[in-house]
Amino acid sequence: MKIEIRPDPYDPWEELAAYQSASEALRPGSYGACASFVGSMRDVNEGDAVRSMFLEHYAGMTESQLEELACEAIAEHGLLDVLILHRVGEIHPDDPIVLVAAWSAHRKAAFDACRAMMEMLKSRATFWKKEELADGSRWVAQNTPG
Amino acid sequence: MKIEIRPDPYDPWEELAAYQSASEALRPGSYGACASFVGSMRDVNEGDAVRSMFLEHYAGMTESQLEELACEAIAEHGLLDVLILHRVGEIHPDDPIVLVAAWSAHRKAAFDACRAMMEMLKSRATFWKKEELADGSRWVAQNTPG
Amino acid sequence: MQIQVRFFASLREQVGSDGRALEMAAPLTVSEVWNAVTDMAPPANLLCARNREYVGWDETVADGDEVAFFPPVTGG
Amino acid sequence: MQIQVRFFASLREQVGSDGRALEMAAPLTVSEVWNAVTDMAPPANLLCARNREYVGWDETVADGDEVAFFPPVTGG
Repeated sequence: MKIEIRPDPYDPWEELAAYQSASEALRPGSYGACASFVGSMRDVNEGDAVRSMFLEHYAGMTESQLEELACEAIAEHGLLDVLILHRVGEIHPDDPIVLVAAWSAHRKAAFDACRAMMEMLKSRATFWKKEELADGSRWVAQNTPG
Repeated sequence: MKIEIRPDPYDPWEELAAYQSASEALRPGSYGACASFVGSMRDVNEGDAVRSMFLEHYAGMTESQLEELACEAIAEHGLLDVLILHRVGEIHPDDPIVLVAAWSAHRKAAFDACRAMMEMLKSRATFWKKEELADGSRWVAQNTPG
Repeated sequence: MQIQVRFFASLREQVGSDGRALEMAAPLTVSEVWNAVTDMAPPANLLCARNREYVGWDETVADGDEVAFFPPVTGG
Repeated sequence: MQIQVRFFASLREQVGSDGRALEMAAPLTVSEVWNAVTDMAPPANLLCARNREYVGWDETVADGDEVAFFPPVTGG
């Protein structure tokens, strides 16, 4: 299991490939399913062009929450492994923000767990987005329903 | 949209990265969500060690089915783009078999569509697996439920 | 009139052939095609496609069609 | 006894501070802590954590605790 808050841009597919081949929990041939989700920054929100975004978090609390939800998912769905990365700081359109991946023997557990982790992350984890528009900035009031 | 049957091994994460950056349907900043699934070969099935597998398909029919289910998913979930790759021929443990990815503005559509496409593929698409065991070979009788 | 009959996967091995051409004097149903090309009772869960689309056993087959028989699919 | 109070995101900007230490003569509830550190009515949907775990407004705060107030989360 790997959980990281990232202050710098990352490539989600490179991270997935590197983690999968390095993880001791993922012996080759043991997993038959990997479900993953990448959330990236759109250049428009609520009809307004967004130039950039600042992603704030509660250092210490956020990491614990992500670890807790990953452990919950592993226990509930019988996963072999989990990877969660989340950007913070200044973010630009097209930048990957969140990566959640779940590995399991069969597909049902991976699909269920990947989505459940994303919904827990969106509803609980202490991140906040502030958008920079052409005419000023605004805090995002709430997430799009899942 | 890209649908391909692959006779040779492929790296799903490289394929995802390359397709996402090349697709004209995926203007940077337009998509906020990519849900993907990779199914790979396990070295055990129904309690028996599996050395390798041969994946047969119905050339012509299978490709049409994958295109049809991708088009259905795009229309039903309002996706921006879809990528489906599927291996055929001789396959070894840990080899990626299937990659299904769905891009959309928000996460719900991508999650729903990725899973729906996998279930349609597993239940409809004309592929058949023959496993090579230590003491002979056998056809897989049916898929694990999703 | 002539159609092409194909067998896939475990069924191909059971039948011992990947298919053959079949001459028909008149249109046949899929079920009649099966009986014309094999001596086997159709296995449980046998699937059928006409011209690369799934069809049921009562479907009619016409000149030039391709009819395929195969077991449950196991891809993905 | 002393606790640390913190504000995040839009709330930090509304309060005009990222937090401060608060001296307490006796244990307070989260709600009493809020009233002790701001003049504002609590915004709708305001969330609270004590020692980095979500808690309700009636929860008691003890010496050395960290109490954080923040708006609905918008990560992912």
